[in-house]
Order: sequence, then structure tokens, then C-alpha cells
Amino acid sequence: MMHTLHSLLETASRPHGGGDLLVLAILLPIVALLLIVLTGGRFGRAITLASLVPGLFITGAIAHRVWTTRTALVERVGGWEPPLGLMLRADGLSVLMLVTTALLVAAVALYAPRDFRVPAGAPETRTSLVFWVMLLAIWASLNSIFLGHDLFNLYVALELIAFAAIPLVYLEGKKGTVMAGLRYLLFALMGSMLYLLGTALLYSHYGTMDLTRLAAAVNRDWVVALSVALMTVGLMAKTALFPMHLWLPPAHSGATPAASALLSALVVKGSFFLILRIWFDLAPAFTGTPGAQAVGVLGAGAVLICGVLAVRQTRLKLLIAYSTAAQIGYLFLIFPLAKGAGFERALSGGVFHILSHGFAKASMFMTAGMIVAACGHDRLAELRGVMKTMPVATIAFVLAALSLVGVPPTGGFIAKGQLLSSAVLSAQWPWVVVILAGGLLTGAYMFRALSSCISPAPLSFQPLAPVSRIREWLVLALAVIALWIGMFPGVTTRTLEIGRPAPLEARP
Amino acid sequence: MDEVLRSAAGLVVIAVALGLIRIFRGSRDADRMMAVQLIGTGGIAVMLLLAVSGAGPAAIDVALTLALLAAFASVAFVKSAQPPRPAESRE
Amino acid sequence: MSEAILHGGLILLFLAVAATSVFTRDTFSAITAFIVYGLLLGLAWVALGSIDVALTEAALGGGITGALLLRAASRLRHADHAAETRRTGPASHGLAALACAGLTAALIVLVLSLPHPAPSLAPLAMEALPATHVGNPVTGVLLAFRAWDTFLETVVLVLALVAIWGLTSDAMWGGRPGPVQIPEPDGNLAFLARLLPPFGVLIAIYLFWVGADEPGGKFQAGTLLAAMWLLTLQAGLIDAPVLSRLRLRLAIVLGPLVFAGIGLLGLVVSSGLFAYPPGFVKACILLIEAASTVSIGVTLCLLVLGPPERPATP
Amino acid sequence: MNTTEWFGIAAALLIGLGLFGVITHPMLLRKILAFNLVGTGVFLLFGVIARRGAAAGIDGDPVPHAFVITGIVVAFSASALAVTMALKLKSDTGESTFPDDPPADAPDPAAPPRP
Repeated sequence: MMHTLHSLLETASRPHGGGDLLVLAILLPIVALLLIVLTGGRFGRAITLASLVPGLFITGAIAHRVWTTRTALVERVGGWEPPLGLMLRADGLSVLMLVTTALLVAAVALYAPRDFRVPAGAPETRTSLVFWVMLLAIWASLNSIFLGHDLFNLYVALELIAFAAIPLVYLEGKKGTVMAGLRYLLFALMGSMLYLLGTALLYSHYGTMDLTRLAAAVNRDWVVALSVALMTVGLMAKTALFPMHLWLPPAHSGATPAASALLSALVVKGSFFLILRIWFDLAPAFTGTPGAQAVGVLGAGAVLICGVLAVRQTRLKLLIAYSTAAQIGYLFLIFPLAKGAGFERALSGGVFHILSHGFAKASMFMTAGMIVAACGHDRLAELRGVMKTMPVATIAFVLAALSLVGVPPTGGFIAKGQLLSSAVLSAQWPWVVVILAGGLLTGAYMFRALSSCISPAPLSFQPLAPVSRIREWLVLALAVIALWIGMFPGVTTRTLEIGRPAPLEARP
Repeated sequence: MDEVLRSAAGLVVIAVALGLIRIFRGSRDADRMMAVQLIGTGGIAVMLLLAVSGAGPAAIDVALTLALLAAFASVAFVKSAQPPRPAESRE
Repeated sequence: MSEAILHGGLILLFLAVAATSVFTRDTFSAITAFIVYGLLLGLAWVALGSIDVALTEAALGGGITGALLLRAASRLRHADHAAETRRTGPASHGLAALACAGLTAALIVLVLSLPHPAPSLAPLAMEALPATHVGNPVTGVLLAFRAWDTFLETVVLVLALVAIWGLTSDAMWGGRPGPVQIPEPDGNLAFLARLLPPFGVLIAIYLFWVGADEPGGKFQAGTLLAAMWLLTLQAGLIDAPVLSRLRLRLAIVLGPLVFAGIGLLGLVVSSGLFAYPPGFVKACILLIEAASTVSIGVTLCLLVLGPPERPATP
Repeated sequence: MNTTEWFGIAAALLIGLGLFGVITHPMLLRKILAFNLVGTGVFLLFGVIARRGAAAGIDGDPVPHAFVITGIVVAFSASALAVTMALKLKSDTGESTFPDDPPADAPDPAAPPRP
């Protein structure tokens, strides 16, 4: 650890380059998780917390460098130039995702220790080993996705995410979670195979996996269309887009709260991020085409149908999980919306949605975990009086809900506002209806969740276990970040501009 | 000469195919184990023929690996076909 | 002409076996067909001119995957008949068949319209290969040009193993995987398990060693080691390891840790992370390959064995 | 058309065949087998691409070959995890298939953990 920190400081102080930071952002959590496997789960918490400090530092250093130079940071790993070697690249979009991931991973690491104690005398427990290893693995694999600039390297990163996320589904050992995990695994496996098939088609015609080189070379022909379609379908299965969402609600709601927060806030965004890269960086000519409209129809299906399903849930965690399936739908609306004048707005709306949904949803799942710990269940009808025992967490839940619904001045408001305005700019009115209807549904299910928590407690109500104050402030902090994103949207939009390819209309 | 050797390899493949058809029409597990063995030996023959007819001496390494693993697969087969012992049935 | 007979025969044969493994009713037949298919694919890869992949496919696809599936089939066996009768309706079958046929047709058109001349990184790779001091271009790609992918892949193996351990029932945590094997000291199996492993280990070391300059390398060597270990375990000559032992854990993470360590060293003594110090390139690659061979062998074997199922001491 | 392209057509057939098996076969173990067929089909396609790129005195483009070796190892790890999960499911619930209908309800946190 000391050695890493030392070379890190050296790297950060170099006048030029700094690309090594990108490798370190992935390498550090990997080394930490290998050390946990070596020394056992007892040290999982200590090693994770110790790696958070340099990890946050690396993320901050990358963000600082990209922000101050206002150019993308690149690294040719091992010094080999693409197309033979592979490149990592951090543009503004990567930086936003890196920072979000680092903050959420840190929050989960601070929230989780209570659930994964190792009894005195035991070297480790099953859950302590698996949870800490997989938390770090999710961090490393997401960073690989956000920094990857080579389609095959991104395939390996996708597989890493699947192997890191699936154990979190069945970690708690509840009935039905293995089934949910297995569904997830099969979708993930087929998804990554279709993705790999798509990359093979591109390689067969262009002889490279490097995104920049491919973006410069691809034609708008049927081979590229087929490979984009294959990669998109594969990644949609991994992102749990309707109608391939079946695995998501049982998987997310059956996991431990910390794991649910990771899965809903981050993991599904990993594969979505790759779709974003493919459509906006690799082949922007395909946005707004009939194919993109078809993707948008599926997104609309998710917004409406999963929204209705969320309203009908009777249990809090399931309601939040169905809400994730519904909110994912909004992300897929950006592909038809990114047409003509709506191109940039659609992208930034999507990014605002990823960020604010990430923070709000993590906060909600963690609050739900605290409610289950206090009440022993999460049946909505019997949650009255929760507010009295955890007032701070209830405020957090309200803030997060407001952000999901899209009430100003939250991040969710900016996201939905941008999507609406890109729909107007590109004159695609049906999508306006979908976005507004989805907002109403979100309002309905969030009201349902909140009304039971806020209503007065029966006199006899006593929490099963004392409520952790650290956890309360943690979930509030996450909800406040979702709010902050909306109050200072300039930070996000100014970061997003960095390292973007030239706008579509400016191209020949 | 290479032409002759490759044709011979092709004939081995056809012979193996005919053997396989016969085996998969049989219904006992032992028949199926024979299939693995047949591919093991047939594969080694093809590989050795290929090694001397242009694929290069490294193909012999593949033959070697096939020989080892076909034997290994048979062992796995025998073990899995046995009825579970008392210690196993606890699962 | 001879090539047409050989390749055509091979292709028809492995397609037939693949179809058998999908359509046959009996699960055991399907798995046998799949093992045969894996071994045949080894031949197909030789025909396609890649001995490196042929070795990997024959060893992993045919050998170890076979052991894994057979273990599963023998436990799931009595559930077959109930499952066989529960099939989804013919309507959804038709739809699925249509979609799959459409994809196949599109891919066939694509294969027939591949560009001439084909784009290739072979010239670039051969040009850069001398700088790595290894003679096998595939090893050059795996351990120098795209070493980062290969590193992440060794981490995938570790994660898969921890994921499998995550399925242990809590009471068995700290125990041993797999059933107890009762040795029959004079049986055929014990004889085979004494006879084969020395050869297997020798061939594994050979494959690792030639991997730098000829086809071979850590995956192929590691797979053979795993197969030999599984063989001695199945014969009951040795018992499965206790998973919490430090030595075992070290063997699992040794490969990726050495890989990461040499990668980090590049920051100090070379131009950057995962750049090998000039003059020591081949030494670094051999060191990584040696450590990875051990880790891959141990990890593959443990992946097949599965989670602990019995206490460490009976 | 030379024999390299025949392998490409075989790869396309394998992908279709495997995909069909994954979608339609009810048994988990058979789904895993079919998934492996898709995987080997994709790898073979890479093999055809590599073979066609033979140049500079070697039998094929080494980069796709490296992709395939990586892919085979990843696919094996995935199969191992899937098989182990299927066995766990069997020993917990007796199921070796997915239920025909999606789960109406996820696990209740108040339910006791499995043994």
C-alpha cells in the first residue's frame, strides 16, 4: 500500500502524462481484493477502508487533471500504441462516472461493516470474505468500463462486473436468491456473448478494437448496423431493460441493503455506459434512426409497465427495485431523442439521470435496509411510525424521492427537463407524453412508499435494534448530493463537454 | 505426399464419424464413454498425420494433450456414473 | 482436394455432435456429445492454423469442462425426467427458431462478404515482437501488447472462485469441497492416477516453457496441472484441500499478484505501469507465466470441485 | 470460397443452434451447454477472421487468437459458476429448471435464511 501511495504521489507530481493514474484507478482495488483473498475475510473491512483513501485520491487526481487541462487523459498501457496495444482514456463523461462510483463505493463501505462482522476467534465468515472482495471488484470493474477505450478490453471488464455482482445477489442466503442470481447470470452471459459477437464483426472489417480508430473508420452500412444491434441487445440484457428485466426485481430486493444499493445505483449503469459509448462515440450516425426508435419503444415500455408494477408492490424493497427497472427506461429514450438539434441535450439528460438516480437510489435502498433492520420486515402497510425512529433517514428518503420524481431543484428535475427539451427540439412529441406519464407514475409509487413511513406510529411501536446514526447521516449525504447535482448543473455540463467528439452537425 | 497424408487424415475423420453414429445409437453409458475414447484415439491419429503434413511439429503437442485428457475424461465419466456413496448423498 | 475432405468431414462431424448435444433428450448423452465436441474443436483449430488455441480448447473445452459437467449431471440425474416433459410451447419455439435462423443467415452472408484483403494486425505484431524477446506472437500479444487484458482475466478466475465459495452453506464454511473418495489401492483408477500425473506435470512444464517461443503457455499448462490434480483427487490418493489454508490462498492469488507487482515495478524502473524494464522483458514474462501457471492450475481445479460440502475433519 | 469460409459458416450455424438451445431448453444444465456452443461459435468466427489475416510469415493474425484464449478461459469460469449455482438450486429447492412464470414475489426479509 505504501509503495502504491509513493509512486502515486510521484505520478501526480509529474508535469506531463499522468496516464498511469488511469491504470492505478483499476489496479488499486484489484490488489486490495487479492490481499483480502490472501489474508481472509477478517481483514476485509480494514483493507477496504485503507484502499478507499488512495482510491479517492486517485479519482480526485484524475478529475483534477481532466478538469484543469480540459482535455481527455489517455494512457497506452505498457507503452504499446493501438491498434496493437490498448488504450485507457478518461474524458469528462468518464470523470463524472469515476467520481460517482468512488463516492458510492465509499458510502457503501462505511454503511456495510455492521452487516459483515466476523465473530471473535474466527478467521473469516463466508459473507465477510465475499462481500468485501466483491465490493472492491465492482469498483475495479466499473472503473475499467468507464476508462476502457478498446472493445475487447471492455468485454473483459463486462465479465468482471458480472462475476462481481452476481455473488452479491445470493450473498445473504435467503430463499429464492440463488434462482434470481442464476437468471441474472444467464442473461449476463448471453449478453456478453452477443456483445463479443458484435465486436468480432467490427474487427473482421476494420482490424482494430480501438474506439477512436473505429469511430473514424466505420461506415453507415449493414455490417456496422448488425454489430451495433448485437452489442446493444447484449448490453440491454445486462442492463435489465424491459422486457429483459425479469431478473432485476428479485435480484435487487433479495440482496443485502449495501449490495442492493450497489446493484441498482451502479452495476446496471456499467453496461448502460457501454451502450452510451457505442451509440454516441462509436457510431453516432445511428441515433435517431428507426433502430434507435425501436430501442426507445422498449425504454418507454419499461417506464410505463415497470412503473405500474412498482405502484402495485406491497413491499418497500420490491417497490424500489421495480422503480429501478422503470427508471432505466428513461435512459433508453435518449437514443431516439438524440436527433438533430436534440443530440447534445439528450446525452446530457441521460447523464444527469444516471448520476442523480445513482445517488438517490443508493440512498433509498440503504434507508430501506435500515427500516428492515428496525422493523424486521418491509411490508408497506405496516411501516407506520418509521419516521419517529429515524427522522434523518426519513428526510433523506423524501429528498431522494423528490429527485426521482423530478421536482425542482433536484438532479432528477434537470435530467427530465433536458430529456423533455430534446424531445421538443427534435419535434418528437410521443416521447414527451412518455416522459410526463412516467413522471406521474414515479410520483404515485413514491407517494405510496412515503405515506406509510410518515403516518403516525402506533403507540406500541419499538425498533428491533437501535438505529445507527452514522448510517442515517450517510443516506442523507447521498440524497443531498442528488439535490446538489440539480442546484449546480453547470459543474456536470461543463465536465461532460471535455473530450467529446465534435457535434454531429459539425461533421462532414 | 502431404496430399496423401491429409487424405488419410480425412479418412480417419470419416471412420470416426461412422463409429460415433453407431455409438450414439447405443443407449448405455458405457457406449457413450467409448465415444470419448474413439475421439481421443482418432484425434491423436489425425493430429499426428497433420503434424507431418504441414501443420508443423507443434501439432504433436496437441496430440499429447488430447491423449492425456481423453484418459482424464474417461475417469471423470466412470466416477460420475457410479452410484453416490453414503458420504456423497448428504448434499 | 485432400484439404476439402479433411476440413469438410471435420466440420460436418462437429456440427452433428453439436446438434446432438442440443437436441438429444438424455442429459448424459448431451454431455458426452459436448465433450466429444470439445475434443473435435481442438482438431478444428489445428485446421485453422492456431495450435495455441487448439491446445487451450482441447484442454479446457474437452477435458476440464467435461469433468465439471459430468459432476453436475450425476447429481442432477434423477431430476431429468420431470424436466424433460416441461417444455415451453411450440409457438415460442417457432419464434425462437425464426430469430436464431435469421441471425445465422445474417452471419453467413457476413462471412461470405468479408473484405479482401482481410485487415490484420499480424504485420504490426511481427514488427513489434523482437522488442518482447519472445518468439511466439500469441504470447507476445497476451503478455506484452495486451498484457492488461490478460491481467484482468486472471482476476476473473479469482472472482469466479470466490463467487463459487459464496454458495457454501454457512455450516460448511472452512470445510473441504467435493465428496470423500474412498481409495482402492489396487484398483485401475489408482494405478492410472499414479501413472498419468508425472507425465502430465512434465508435459505441463514443457508447455509452459515452450510457450515463450512455440505454441503453449500458462493457460494450457495450468489446465493440464488442474486435470492431473483432479485425477489424483478422484482416485482418492489425496484429499481435497481446506479452503482457508494460507498456502492454498497464496497459490490462488500468486499469479495476479506477481503480475500486478511487475506491472507496478514498471512505474519505477521503466516508462510506466505494465511496461517491462528494458533488458528484462523476457525474464519478466517468464516470471509472470510461471506464477500464473500455478495459480491457474489451482484455481481451475477448485472451480471444478465447487464449494465446501463437508467439515475439514470428519 | 475456400475451406476457411466453411468454418465461418459452421460458426454461424453453431451460434444459431446454441442460441436456440439457450432460449428453448428448460433444463439449466442444457442451457449452460448451449451457451457454450454459442461461445465456441463466436470463437470460431474469430478464428476465421484470424486465418484470413495470415500475413508477415505467420499462419494467422495473433491478436484474435489471444482474444479467443482469453474468451475460452472466461467462458469456462462462467460455466463453472453457473453449474455450481444450478447444483445449489437443486439441493436447496429441488429445482433443475426455471419456473415457467416469472417470480411473483421476491424473498421476504422476514423469512428465515436457508440452512
